[in-house]
Amino acid sequence: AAKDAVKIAFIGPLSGGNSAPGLGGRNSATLAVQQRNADANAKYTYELVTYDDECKPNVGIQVATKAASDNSIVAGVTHYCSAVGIATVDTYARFGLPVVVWGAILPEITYGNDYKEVHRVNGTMINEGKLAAEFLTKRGYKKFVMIHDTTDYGKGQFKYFSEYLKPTGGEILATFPVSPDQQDFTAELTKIKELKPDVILVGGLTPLGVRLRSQMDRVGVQAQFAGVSGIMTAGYIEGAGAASEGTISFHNGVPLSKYAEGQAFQEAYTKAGFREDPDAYGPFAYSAANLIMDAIEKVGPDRKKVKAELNGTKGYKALVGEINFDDHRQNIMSANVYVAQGGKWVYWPDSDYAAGKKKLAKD
Amino acid sequence: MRTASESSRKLSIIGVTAGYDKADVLKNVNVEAKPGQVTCILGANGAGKSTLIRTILGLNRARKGEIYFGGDAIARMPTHRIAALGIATVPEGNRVLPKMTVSENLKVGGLLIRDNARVAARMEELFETFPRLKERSGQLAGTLSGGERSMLSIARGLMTDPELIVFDEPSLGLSPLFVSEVFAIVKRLKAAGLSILLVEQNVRQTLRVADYGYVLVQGQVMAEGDSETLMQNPELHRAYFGVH
Amino acid sequence: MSSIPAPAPSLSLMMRLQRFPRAVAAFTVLLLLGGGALVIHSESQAQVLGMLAAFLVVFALADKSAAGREIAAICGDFSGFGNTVAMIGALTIAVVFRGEHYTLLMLSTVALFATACVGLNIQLAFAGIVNFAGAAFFVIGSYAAAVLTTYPGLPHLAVLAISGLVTGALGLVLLLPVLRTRGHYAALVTMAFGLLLRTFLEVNDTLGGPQGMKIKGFSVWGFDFSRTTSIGSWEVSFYFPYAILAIVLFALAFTFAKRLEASWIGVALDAVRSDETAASVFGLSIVRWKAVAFILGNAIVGVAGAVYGMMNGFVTPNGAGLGESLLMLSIVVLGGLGNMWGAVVAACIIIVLPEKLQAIQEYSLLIFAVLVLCILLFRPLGILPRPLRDVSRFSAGREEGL
Amino acid sequence: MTGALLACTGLTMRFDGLVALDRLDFTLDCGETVGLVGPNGSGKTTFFNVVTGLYRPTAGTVRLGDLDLFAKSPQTIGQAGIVRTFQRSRLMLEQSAFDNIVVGKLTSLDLGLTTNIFRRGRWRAEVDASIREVRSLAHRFNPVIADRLFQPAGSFTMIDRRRIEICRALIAKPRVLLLDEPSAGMTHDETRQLMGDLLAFRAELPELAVVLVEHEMDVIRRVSDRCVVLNFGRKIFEGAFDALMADRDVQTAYLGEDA
Amino acid sequence: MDFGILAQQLFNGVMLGVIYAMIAVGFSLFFGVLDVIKFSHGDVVTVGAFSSLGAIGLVGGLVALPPLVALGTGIAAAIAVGSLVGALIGRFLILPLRQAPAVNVLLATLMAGTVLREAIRLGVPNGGNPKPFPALLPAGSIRLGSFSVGFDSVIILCAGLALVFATHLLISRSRMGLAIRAVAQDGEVARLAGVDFQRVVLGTFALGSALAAFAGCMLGLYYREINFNMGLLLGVIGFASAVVGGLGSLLGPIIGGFLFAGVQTLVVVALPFSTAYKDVIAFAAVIVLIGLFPTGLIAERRSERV
Ligand SMILES: Nc1ncnc2c1ncn2[C@@H]1O[C@H](COP(=O)(O)OP(=O)(O)OP(=O)(O)O)[C@@H](O)[C@H]1O
Ligand SMILES: Nc1ncnc2c1ncn2[C@@H]1O[C@H](COP(=O)(O)OP(=O)(O)OP(=O)(O)O)[C@@H](O)[C@H]1O
Ligand SMILES: CC(C)C[C@H](N)C(=O)O
Ligand SMILES: [Mg+2]
Ligand SMILES: [Mg+2]
Repeated sequence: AAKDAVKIAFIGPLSGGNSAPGLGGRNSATLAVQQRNADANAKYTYELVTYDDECKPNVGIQVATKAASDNSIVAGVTHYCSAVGIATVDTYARFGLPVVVWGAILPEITYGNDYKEVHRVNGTMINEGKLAAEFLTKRGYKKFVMIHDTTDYGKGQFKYFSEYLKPTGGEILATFPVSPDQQDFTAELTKIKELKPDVILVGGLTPLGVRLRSQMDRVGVQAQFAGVSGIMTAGYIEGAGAASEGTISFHNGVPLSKYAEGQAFQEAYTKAGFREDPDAYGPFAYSAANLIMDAIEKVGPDRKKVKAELNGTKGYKALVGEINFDDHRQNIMSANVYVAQGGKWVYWPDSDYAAGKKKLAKD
Repeated sequence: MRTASESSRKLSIIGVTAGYDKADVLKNVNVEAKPGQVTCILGANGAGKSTLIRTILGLNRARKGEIYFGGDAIARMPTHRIAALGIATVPEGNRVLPKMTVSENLKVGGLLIRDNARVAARMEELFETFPRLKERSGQLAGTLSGGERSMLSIARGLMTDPELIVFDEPSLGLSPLFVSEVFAIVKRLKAAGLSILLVEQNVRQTLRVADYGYVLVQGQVMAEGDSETLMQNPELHRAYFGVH
Repeated sequence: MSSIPAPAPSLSLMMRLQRFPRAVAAFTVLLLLGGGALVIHSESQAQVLGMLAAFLVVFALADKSAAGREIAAICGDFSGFGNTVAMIGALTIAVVFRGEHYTLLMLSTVALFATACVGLNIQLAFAGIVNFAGAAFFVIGSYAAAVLTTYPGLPHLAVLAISGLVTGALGLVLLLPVLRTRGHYAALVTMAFGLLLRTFLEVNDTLGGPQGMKIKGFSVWGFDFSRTTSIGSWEVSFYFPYAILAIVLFALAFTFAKRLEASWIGVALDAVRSDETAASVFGLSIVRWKAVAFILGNAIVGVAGAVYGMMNGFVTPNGAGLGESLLMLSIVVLGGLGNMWGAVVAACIIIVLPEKLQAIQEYSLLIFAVLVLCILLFRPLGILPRPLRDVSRFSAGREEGL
Repeated sequence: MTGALLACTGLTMRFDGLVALDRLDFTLDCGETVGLVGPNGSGKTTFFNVVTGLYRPTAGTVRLGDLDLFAKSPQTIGQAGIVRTFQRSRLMLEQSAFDNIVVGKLTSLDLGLTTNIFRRGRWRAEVDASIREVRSLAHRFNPVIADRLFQPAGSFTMIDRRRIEICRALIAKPRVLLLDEPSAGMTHDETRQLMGDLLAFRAELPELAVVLVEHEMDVIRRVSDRCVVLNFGRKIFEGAFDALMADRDVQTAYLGEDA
Repeated sequence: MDFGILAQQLFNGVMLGVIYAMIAVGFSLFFGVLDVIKFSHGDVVTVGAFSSLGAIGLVGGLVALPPLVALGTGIAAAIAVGSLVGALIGRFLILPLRQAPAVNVLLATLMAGTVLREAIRLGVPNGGNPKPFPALLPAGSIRLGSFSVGFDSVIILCAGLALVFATHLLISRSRMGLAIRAVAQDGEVARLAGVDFQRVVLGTFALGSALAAFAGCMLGLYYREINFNMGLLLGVIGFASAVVGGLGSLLGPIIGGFLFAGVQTLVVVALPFSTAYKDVIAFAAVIVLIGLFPTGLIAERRSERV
């Protein structure tokens, strides 16, 4: 019997500087849909309508409106970029389109409003900042310099890190807000060199991280290099090359291998033959898509019902582990420490560094 | 490399039709410039004189007809190669290279000459003829006076040692003294054995130096003949030598 | 003035055409308009590309065929009437799609960008000032609206007006360099301003930093556009009132520019643009006229920006980016310098097309760039070149439409 | 020099190093036509540029009636009533002949936003008046121009473009008109026609004072009441045409032997 | 602050200045030819960087290369591809648009730039991500207290300067230069003087683009990281430097480049904790300077008159 078709939207940065994670997310969501459609006992056949928000709020609003105003679309897997994620929440609320954020980590997206439409499977930068502060100080780093981009992302990262650093007694010697597409940091780094910090913490994305890391050596700064989830991408390792060794990063969620289904996902993904790799946030997009489809399977393709269903999500088994939404429809999860080792991001507990086989800058 | 040599090659325009976007300006024009002679082309404004010149030099293409310079068919040759064959040009409207100094303009005129010593020598000769230009040699050509521009564009045309020189209204904006100077130059060049194709408004003096002439009217050759014949031509008379 | 006498065959046809010039003009205008509407509305790639092809054919005809030229000429002669028809037609389209959020959003966006481009046209086509900061001024308008709407006392029509003034005033910062420089040098001045403004808004928090600002919806006489769900018995999208507002705004800007062009000021601007020396010798003040054009232009851009901001309820710095400014400029150039309708057509292409190309995802930007290149190469004067001014058409007695 | 309409004294213009005008004294009376001649680069055009304010003179005085116009801005001078034509034609080729001509009288028209944009009725009235004026003026030079008034200036022949330029100057109702080589690049009979034009409007505007730069001696002879000869920016002769032709310096400097 | 740091900052500034100058020179070169601003210039820099990376990767994949050979291959590839792209742009955009108004050309080249940029992003695997650029220049560095400069930086610095001045000489001294300038000012007169218009134009575009591509290669070597976006801002800065310095002469862009870099570095030194404002200030400086020197610091001699 022919099943009814149901449309789901995917929105993320498919072009421009953040297209790498964006495409990874899209592919993962696509994979989820493909698998579901292959599954005989699924009630509906799903179609993933994908939109490019170019990581620009104004574009984001346009496509969000487009998706939301298309009544045949039931729900959305939306946004990797915080700037866009926060810009679009009103739109979704206005049109009553339930969405699950798959990558944007700005807390305000869920906590800054009370829109029942907006859910999020990935954690926020609060966890990242908290963990960063505690982990680094516990390892004996006391003097920090933070370089963050001037987008909400970088600023947020700075806000939460400094907030959680205070109690630990760590000290921020200096902060450098920089524009995300700045090329040359030799001047800033020279300045930093003068300050002799223990850690240079970057609150920004892969390009920023790569540039800082590669230029550190040029001006001869010795310090531990650490960054938030924005740099925890294959791109960073590839970009910074050998210099990436020993970089620390903080990210919600654990490596694929740690997930129950991780192995299967990886294989399926490779089999599907996508051109780009899933990247750090792929699994979240995959989980978000499945979460939505299950809700639809349960209550049928109706925005209101799906919204209600999603709101009540508790103990949902997803690729990224159990999903529980709090009263702001924010999935509760804790961040983890990663370290770049031998050209891979390695889950800290399993790393040679944790085992003491290799040493970070300070110890 | 060629030296200012007895020119032996004839320029012949055979049944040429040419024009701009839609309109044909020249219609089946036949013109010859015999070696060693001064051939002039007369005609009212808009008759098509400059168009003819431009067509000869490949600045706009003949739609019909052939153009030969000696053995070479040049109707479809790119301009710079036509120039390299030994045809020098003084284009209409005293065109100069405004952002270059006077002497740089002349150097450009001499680009076809490989050896710089000769270029320098030529420049000196021309400075003899136009002392003005020597005085102004460092000035940007764009700021020259109208007449000085004309002198410069003439001088630039004379930098190479061509076989044929094409003048399109060289005396534009020149004061009487220099107008006669221009015709003196033409005489000298002829004496040196070069062929000359001359477009001029100043019919009197033109016919005085010319061996042979054509009269263009609305893109067609209305009359031709040696200077005397043309002098007698009644229509020309009416058109050009009003009594005064 | 009617165009080149056409070859015999189509002559009879032309006779027939000329008998009902108004009908011809109206029909042509509505045809194009309808086409545009379809492009904006259609969902399928095929449809969009189909319409695009159709447009190309139409323009080819208008150029090549005698009848086409004749029709074009008639439309030229009855432009006043034609424009009126077009405006009414546009409003009708809005009414037809009153329930369709996205179509209306596109419609309004096109109308507002076209309005902004009227401003840029006044600067570039009339006065010869290249403005590479169009988007910057557009965004300034939005920010002004964002700030002003926080004062509850202020009626929103006043907000629009003030946004315009503010934008115009901020333009004054550039006046000196713009007046003193020519060509590429002038281009850089505006370009630098755009970059400067954007970076500033991003790094400086007073106006919301990179996050930008939320903007209250437009409301007059207690009627809040952004909350509208129905008008009378109609179910309407809340974009519907904005679409109407945008179209009306465009109509106003259009009329203003048209009249400006067909006026002594228009002549003065042309004189200043094409030969400052000659103009000054005949007593025209270069400074005055360039300043007027620059400020007026920016003000119009600002107002459009204000409405756009209120419609989206949001404004962010990256709207002011160089890329966005170039988009606006390409609308002006592709449309044909000084031709306001051209700007509309171009706006459709530049704004709607990438949206419609969404399905081709990451390739859309590439395709878009290639398309623009093609237009530049094959229609160097733009889609609709600027017609020759003929003030005799305005000599008393003859009617003047928009 | 009291009653003179235009009076320049000690007018000097230097371009780094080169003296283009050298302590030039020049006067012009109402209704007078002065032929200004001199070898190429002797400073004729520079004189025009200085008088019309395009160049800032290094020294000297320029007075129009009792107005001091020394180093004033071009538009001030233009509005004071000195207009000119240019050696190399300067028209808006893609604009209509009418537009080009009307530029000459724009400043005397209502350039306010209100009239031009909102009170169109008024503006249209001005349009009618202007069209009539321009048409009749153009008609006097060449009916063809009057007929094709609303076609692009670029579509006119050289001589008609010159005429359009002169119309643009005349319609400004100037007190002083400076003509820079109007006959340049024209055939013989065209030059004669142009000469006719000049004489015609000279007759119609007896008050108008004209300075005519020309290399065509016939034109000078027929049109000018008085001649001034420049050489190296210095005045080497002033007087009647026949005296000029006889003058030795002028012959050597300017005319050349076979004049 | 201590002297070493100061020296370091000074060196950073100079380094940056050379990079900007290398790009800026290209702009004024094109301006010199057809009075054209070729805005795809910045992206040609990117193309250069990526093509040399690609070449090194390819060849290196087949045979193990000693760094210097690799370097040679990289530079060669950059120059080859760069000049090709330049020639193509000249042939298919600039020449056809010669009659069109300057804005059109500007737009066209900008769009061409977008095409290049997107082509790289989509053509290169994971093109959206930054790519590491191998360090091929001799390692090691000079250290004096807190001042340290890699040999590679010094080499790049010299290469850059040499290149810029070579171009300058070529244009102002050689016949070629004369021909180029002639073509720029009056194509027909140049032709009549026997200059092969097409060849000169395309040649110049090839040359200028090769320059940019080489700069791209140098950027890779210097930052050890390249990405498809790098050309965008560099392009604008290069343009700004060229214009502020004065498009008329080839020394202009050099001065402009150092000036721009100087301002940026100075901001970091002077008000270290608001470095985010350095571009704001730099561009403000640009506007002011243009206001004061409407035709650039090395003002163009007035060449038009009445
Ligand atoms: N670039 C052009 N585009 C279109 N038509 C042109 C162009 N140049 C000239 N024409 C037309 O071609 C005809 C002949 O022009 P041309 O310049 O050859 O005449 P001419 O005899 O040289 O006149 P003059 O004595 O003024 O130099 C004229 O009617 C002119 O309008
Ligand atoms: N802007 C300028 N810069 C430098 N020199 C100039 C400038 N303008 C004019 N000159 C010089 O001043 C002199 C006088 O120029 P001007 O144009 O007045 O001569 P003219 O009498 O009009 O000559 P012509 O009869 O050829 O037009 C010329 O030698 C010219 O080179
Ligand atoms: C800054 C973004 C591009 C990435 C990050 N996930 C965010 O929350 O925004
Ligand atoms: Mg001619
Ligand atoms: Mg002169």
